[in-house]
Amino acid sequence: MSTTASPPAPGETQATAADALTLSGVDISYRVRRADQRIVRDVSFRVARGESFGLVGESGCGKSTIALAVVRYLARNGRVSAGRIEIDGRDVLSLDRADLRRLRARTVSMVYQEPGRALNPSILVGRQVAEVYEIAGAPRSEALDRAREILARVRISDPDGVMRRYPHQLSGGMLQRVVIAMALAAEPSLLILDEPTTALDATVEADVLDLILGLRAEFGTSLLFISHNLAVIAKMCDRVGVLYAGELVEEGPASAVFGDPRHPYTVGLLRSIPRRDGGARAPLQTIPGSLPTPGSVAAGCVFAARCGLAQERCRAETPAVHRIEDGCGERGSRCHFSEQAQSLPIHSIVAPDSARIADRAEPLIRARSVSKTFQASGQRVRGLHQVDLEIAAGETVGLVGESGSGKTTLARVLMGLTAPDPGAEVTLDGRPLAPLAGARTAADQKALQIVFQNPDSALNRRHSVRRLISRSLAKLGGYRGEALQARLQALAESVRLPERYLPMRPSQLSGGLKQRVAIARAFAGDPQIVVCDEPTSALDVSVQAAILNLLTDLQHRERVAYLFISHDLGVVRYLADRIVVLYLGRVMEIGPAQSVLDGPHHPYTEALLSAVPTLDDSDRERIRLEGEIPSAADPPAGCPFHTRCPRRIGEICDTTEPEMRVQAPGHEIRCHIPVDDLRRLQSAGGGAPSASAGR
Amino acid sequence: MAGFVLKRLGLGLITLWLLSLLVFFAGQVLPGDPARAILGPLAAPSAVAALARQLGTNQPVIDQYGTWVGHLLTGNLGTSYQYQAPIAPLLGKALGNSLELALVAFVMVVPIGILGGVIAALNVGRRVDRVISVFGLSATVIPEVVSGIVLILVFGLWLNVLPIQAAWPPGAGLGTQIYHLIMPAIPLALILFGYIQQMARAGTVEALASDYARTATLKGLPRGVMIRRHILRNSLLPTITVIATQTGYLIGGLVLVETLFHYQGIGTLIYNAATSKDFPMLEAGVLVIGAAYMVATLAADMLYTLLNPRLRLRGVE
Amino acid sequence: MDADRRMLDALRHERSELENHYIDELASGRIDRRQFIRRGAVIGMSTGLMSAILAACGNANSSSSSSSAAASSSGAAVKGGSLKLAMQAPAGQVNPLTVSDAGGLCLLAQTGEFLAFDNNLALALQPMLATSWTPSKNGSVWTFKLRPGVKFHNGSPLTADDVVYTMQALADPKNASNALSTFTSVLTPEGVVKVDDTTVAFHLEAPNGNFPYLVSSDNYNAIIVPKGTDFAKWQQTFIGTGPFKLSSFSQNVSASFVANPDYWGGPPKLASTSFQFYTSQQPQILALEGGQVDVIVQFVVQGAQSLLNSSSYNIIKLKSANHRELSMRNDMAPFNDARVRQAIALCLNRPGMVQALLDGYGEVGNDNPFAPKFPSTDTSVPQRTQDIPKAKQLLAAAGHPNGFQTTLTTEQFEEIPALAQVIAEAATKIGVDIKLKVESQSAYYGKATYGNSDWLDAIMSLVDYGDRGVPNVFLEAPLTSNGPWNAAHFKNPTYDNLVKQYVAAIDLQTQRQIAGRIETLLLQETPIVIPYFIDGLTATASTVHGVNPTSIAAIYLKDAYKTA
Amino acid sequence: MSIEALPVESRAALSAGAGDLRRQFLRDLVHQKAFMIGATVLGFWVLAAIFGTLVVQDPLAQNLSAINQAPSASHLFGTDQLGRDVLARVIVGSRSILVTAPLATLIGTVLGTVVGLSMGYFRGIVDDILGRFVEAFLALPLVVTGIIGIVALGASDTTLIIVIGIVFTPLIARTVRAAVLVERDLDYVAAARLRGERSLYIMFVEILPNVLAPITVEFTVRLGYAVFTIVTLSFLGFGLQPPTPNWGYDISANVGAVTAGYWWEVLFAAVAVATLVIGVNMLASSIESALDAS
Repeated sequence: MSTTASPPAPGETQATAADALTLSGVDISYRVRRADQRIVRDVSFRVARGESFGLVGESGCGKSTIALAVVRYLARNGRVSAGRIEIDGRDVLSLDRADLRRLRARTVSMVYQEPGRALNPSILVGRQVAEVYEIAGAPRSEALDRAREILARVRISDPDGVMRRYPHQLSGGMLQRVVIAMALAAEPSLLILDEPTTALDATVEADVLDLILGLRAEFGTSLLFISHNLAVIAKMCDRVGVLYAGELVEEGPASAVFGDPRHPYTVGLLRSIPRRDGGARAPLQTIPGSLPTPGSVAAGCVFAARCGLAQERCRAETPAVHRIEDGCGERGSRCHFSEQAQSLPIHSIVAPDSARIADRAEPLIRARSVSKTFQASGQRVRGLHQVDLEIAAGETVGLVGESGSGKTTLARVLMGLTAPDPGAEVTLDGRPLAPLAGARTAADQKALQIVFQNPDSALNRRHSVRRLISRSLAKLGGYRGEALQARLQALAESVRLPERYLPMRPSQLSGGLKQRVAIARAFAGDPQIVVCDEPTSALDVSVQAAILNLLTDLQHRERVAYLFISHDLGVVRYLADRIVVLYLGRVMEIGPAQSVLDGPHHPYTEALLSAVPTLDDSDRERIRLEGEIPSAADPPAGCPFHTRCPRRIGEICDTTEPEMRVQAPGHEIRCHIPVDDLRRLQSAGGGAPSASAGR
Repeated sequence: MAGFVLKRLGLGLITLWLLSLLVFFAGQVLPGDPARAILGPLAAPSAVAALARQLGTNQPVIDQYGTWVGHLLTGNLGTSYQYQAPIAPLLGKALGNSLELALVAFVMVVPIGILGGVIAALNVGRRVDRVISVFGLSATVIPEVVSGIVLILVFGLWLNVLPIQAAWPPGAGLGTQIYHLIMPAIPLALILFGYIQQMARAGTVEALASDYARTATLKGLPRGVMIRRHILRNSLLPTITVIATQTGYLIGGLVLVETLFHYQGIGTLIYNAATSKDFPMLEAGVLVIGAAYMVATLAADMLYTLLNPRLRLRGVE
Repeated sequence: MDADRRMLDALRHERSELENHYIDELASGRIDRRQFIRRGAVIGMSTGLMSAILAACGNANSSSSSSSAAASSSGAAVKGGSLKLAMQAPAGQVNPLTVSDAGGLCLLAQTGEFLAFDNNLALALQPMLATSWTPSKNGSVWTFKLRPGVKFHNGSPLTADDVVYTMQALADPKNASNALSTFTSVLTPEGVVKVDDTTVAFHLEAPNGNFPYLVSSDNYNAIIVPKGTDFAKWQQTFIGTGPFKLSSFSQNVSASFVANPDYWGGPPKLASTSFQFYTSQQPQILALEGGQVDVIVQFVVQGAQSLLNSSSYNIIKLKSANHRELSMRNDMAPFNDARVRQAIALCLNRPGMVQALLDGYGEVGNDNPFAPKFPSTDTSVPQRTQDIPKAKQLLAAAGHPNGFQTTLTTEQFEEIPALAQVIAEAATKIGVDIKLKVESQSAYYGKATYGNSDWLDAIMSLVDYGDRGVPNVFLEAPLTSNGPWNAAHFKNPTYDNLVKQYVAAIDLQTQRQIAGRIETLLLQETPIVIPYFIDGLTATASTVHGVNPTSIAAIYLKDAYKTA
Repeated sequence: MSIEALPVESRAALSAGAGDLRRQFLRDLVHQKAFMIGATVLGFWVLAAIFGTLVVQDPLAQNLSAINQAPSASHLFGTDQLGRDVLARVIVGSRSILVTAPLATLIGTVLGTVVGLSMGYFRGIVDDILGRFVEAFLALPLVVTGIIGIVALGASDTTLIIVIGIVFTPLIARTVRAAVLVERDLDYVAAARLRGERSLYIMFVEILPNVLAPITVEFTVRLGYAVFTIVTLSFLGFGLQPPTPNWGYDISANVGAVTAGYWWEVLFAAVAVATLVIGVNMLASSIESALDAS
């Protein structure tokens, strides 16, 4: 671009006084199949200079669309059909090409979900960062120097090394730092972050969020922070807007919105999050129904169809934004009855019988010395290393760990989808199980079923729901003819799948319904144990709650045991009787849920618990982990966690792998630090473990 | 990288061996008799028998194959039944001719194809895109016979601006040679244009929709710079593979074009070998084409790897 | 006239019985002057003698006055210069022993020479490396006198040893010699005998009145090479005795020759010749039209209309026995009934076929191999013409009033697929439904032995026969009971006997008389249909003169020259 | 908990049955210009193949006294070297190709699907062995393989269909294999294995329906190439037997006459081939993009 000193455009001088970002009455439409569909309706909000504004909402609510509209990067079939968007007081929509480019170069930057994809795979990282300075007119060498500086400022310890690498050579966390550095390089007045940490592991996420907070203070940049995660928004933002079906239904200071919601949707959303204070296995609250398709609500409140408070007026009259004067700052709610929002009736399944069957005398399934080594591009990758696990009938074992920890591998080995390395021993009811499912007896196949993470993958999209379930009933349950039909009805009812969905194909169902089909299928043969591999991670919180409730309910009725895999400690805490913590394919800690969560626990468990942002206490001190998760192809010697352990005690951690040590009956920890020391350290340093747990 | 190349070469050898077997068995059911084909139908049976003895075609087929493989392993492509001459020089000359024709086609089409693909991608959904893409798609499926005939009619006979036969007069300079190869190269180029254009378009469309393209745009890079620096490098990678794999097609297409434009290339050679049951020539020709195809794909893969840091640095990190 | 008679009698003196027979034939008008020259040459009469006889018979004008392209020089002859010719590419190695394709034999004849030359333009057998030849009384031993002073291109002189070496190799069944198709049961290696350094005698297995043709340019493999030549390597040197020497040869591309200054007949007019090889005809035509070549050695009508319709080129037309033979299995229903075969033959509109398929460059055939060009042909046998009602009647009489369905198998060669379609279409007129099966030549010929060849085994088969100097091969191989190419599976002792007599007959009248009986027999039996004989065609630029093509695609350029 | 309180499907899904998806696909299809053009062209040729003989002159009728006639009122496209009506031959010439091309493609698609399914599903040694064969086939140009095959088996329409079918098999197998490799890693395959399904069931009942889209696309694309290949091989003399009207053969039989100025004997057949392949190709690409959309 031209480097001649041109006088600032009129808009720019004026900008100092203006807000960083203003949206007024913005409608965004996409042209799909020769018809306009309004994805975003009448959205107005502003981000003040230096302020951090959060946009929160479930998938499909239009969050990202708004972000892209702000930088004028909508897909070709999309357009802002009404309203006005201003950045630093300049009308973004009316800028010509050169001005738009200048705006993007100087005033606004964006960071999005997948850092791996945000960088050009075939250009050195250093060049990509330096490019920002070159656009601003710096010569190449100076641009590289400044790139090095900015990388150092995002706390990359070896900026030179990083600059000489290609994106694929860096970890996700590192990449996101680079992307953030690039975004901040031009010192923009507005930084848009679109789910910047969603693709990252919990410990890394926490790190990046901290970084963003720090940088924000340092640069004084305004933030538009977009996330589906209420806790993250709560932690990061001053103000928050709640989006539902393309409308901003509630807006206000973060603490006020989350602490005293004034829209039934916000209320429902908050209630559906599993909480520590919700009591063990108290049923979660859900929001009935699902998101309307864009443009399907012509009149009335977009949430009316799902709202327990909805009245005639709600369906007839589109509510305006009601200003709420409660002394908590400027806030509003798009609800006719915002005053009564919190009286939204509780919607939940009946609380199950809290009497738990935890017959631990005889383990139902027992795995001993399970190792799994993969061959990946000539390297041996230890997916699992000497894992022992027992699950009793009717019990729920939670399996937690970050990516690469071996959670899914363990599940697949138990299911017989992956053969473990020789030497492993898996028994069911004391009988040895064949390593692969194909070789197992029909009874064993029946006894062990799974609910996969992603129902789109798990359900054959060419088969109808009826066929999907019937086949399992025939194959696993041995049902035929009339009996099969009867059982199908009963099963569908027990997973709360209305009969009208039976002829449909999976693609015609919502995510929650699909998962219900998957669950019905898993229960078709009256299994003794069901592995749930992150069954709700692809779902929105309100749907997740319903699925979790269903699983709990089924467990009580069918007396089935669960191996529940999740990266979300909140969910595990809600469900699990016992918790197993995996790190790099090794069990680091195993024990009764309460005991594991309360501690003293393994330093890794401690860090995991501490990393999860919560709505309850957003300003506690966090255990910060150094570095990245090591590669399973090249695990560290000694304690696998020693490279990142904040409580490393010395040489022994680097050289000797610790044994499992009994901390309390049934609670074992793989750590060199004596239990008493752990207890002392964990109660003294940082937030109390008990306070940090859960969401 | 070395390991990768070695492995590929090993697999390639197995494939070539399979290929030689396939041709060999197909050759067994080819009608006719080499000695008879050489002497003509009216030759006396005693003469045919004598020639068959000379050629060794009266021996069991397995022995023939064994002899042939034995020669091959010592670098001897054998002797053509038909020409009673060592195959290597004949094949070499024909291959040279074919490569010259293929080269002219490539030089014509690669820049135009890539340009067409990129222009279409930058205007995706617009009229320019539709025109280029429909043309490209159509060009790909029109047999060389058809395009060749139309070219002969229009440029050779009606406008009379291009020679309608590929064979140039003896002693012709490079310029004349290329002049003679222009028209035969066009049908090949037309077909390749479709492939290259579609691939370049798809690659560019994908790159344009990528997050890194968004990053680059949102950095405020001018569009031209963004396309040059961020899009083309990534979008043209798959095109390279397509170009290389089309070498195989090219040689197949040559059979037609060489026939239509009367050119002495490897296509004609193989065609004649197949129809006159010149088994050593057929085997050698097929293996050369197979090897050329494999070398081309290997070269493409290596180039792809070299240009793609993700693959190049695999195992380093 | 009396003076002439007296002169003739004088000339008759000391002439052999056979020679006197031809003189009588000429004198009585039973053969014309051209046929006299041909026949005379065969039995070794010298040109001078024949001129004198012709003069005595009141026919003194030059023998070659009517040949079309001989010497109509309009521009100034350019001494030296190079002639560029387009020809069919040799199908394989140019090995004098094995060559059988037009391209290869054309090249053989560029540097190689024969004992005798069948001059198709003059329609006469002329001396070449042999200056004279004489038969024994019954025609079973032929003695050839070699030309003195002839040198091979490598400098060695031509002797009887060279001729014996060449001829023995050609006649040896242990060699893959293509000439065996001619020499089998005619000549064995032992039959080739050196008499002295300049004389060779051929002792034949059976009397043969036309033997000189079998060692002439008609038997295109029979070029004389130096003793000890490795035929398989001949292609590297092209050593012969001819007016041109090899300058370069490039397989599948071209061959160039330069004038041989030591040629026995004096150096040729041209300094060099260059042959471009083509795999098909169209580019040859384009090359001629584009001035890249001066001559197309041989072409067929199909696709050459632009040449034939233009006045810018000289077209040299040669009468030829080149023909197509439609065979019907005489041993298989429905063709085991002669009436069915006749019915098929009667469907054909032969003049129309000659016009449409050959653009008129051919002559109608009468379902026997006696081409009009052969002097022995009995032209009094009535020509078969299209007669649909009769054909229908014959078919009905044979029990096929509604026709039948059959398959005609043939090869992908020149106009043959079109001819097959014309035949099939004609047959529909009498309700016969002929399906076509057009195959590649190698598939069609297969192993060319019974049971291994579609050509010989198919119920109907349509094949090509190239030109020959005499009809012997056409009469024997495809039609005699033990003939190797009897695709019709025609077995008729009367016929076999007639052919034996014909071949042995030395005098023309006997030959013609037997020919008439054979023609009648074949018309009656109709084992095969020969719809037409095809003229040989050569095209030259109008500046080219003196080229002497043969109807078997060889071309002699000794006297060729270009005008500016 | 009452049924009313259950999650309510979005309206779109509620109103959509399985048939609606198909209808949507068809709607997407007919709204594409390329589809309409392609369907029109193909439709024309199909009609020509079926009813052509009723409209035009006898394509086999020779008139040796009216050969090589330029286009005129009595012969709109002129006559060929045997005096046959070129228009009739071009129109009726569609018949053979519209039978052979789809049959050949069908054979190739069926075989290729079976091979590709096996390779993708079993992987390992099956994939390696079959993969070598596929690779060996692919290393040879289609036309060369076709020529060798047809020379070996003898030219006829049946041979043509079989040879092209076999030549297409590895090409289609490769596509199917790639699609199957993606599918077999999906969890529904794991689920099927967990309920003890046999491999054949998983391959043909579970996986096959999910790779039908790429197979359909492959079929239509290959159909165009089948026309391409048949014309090419017919041109080289390996196709249908004369006198049946056949574009490729008619071109090769008359191409020599082009230099004599008888352009009509080849041009119209060439144009016919071009329209058919382009038409089929436009259908293929519109079907592909409609499948992509749904």
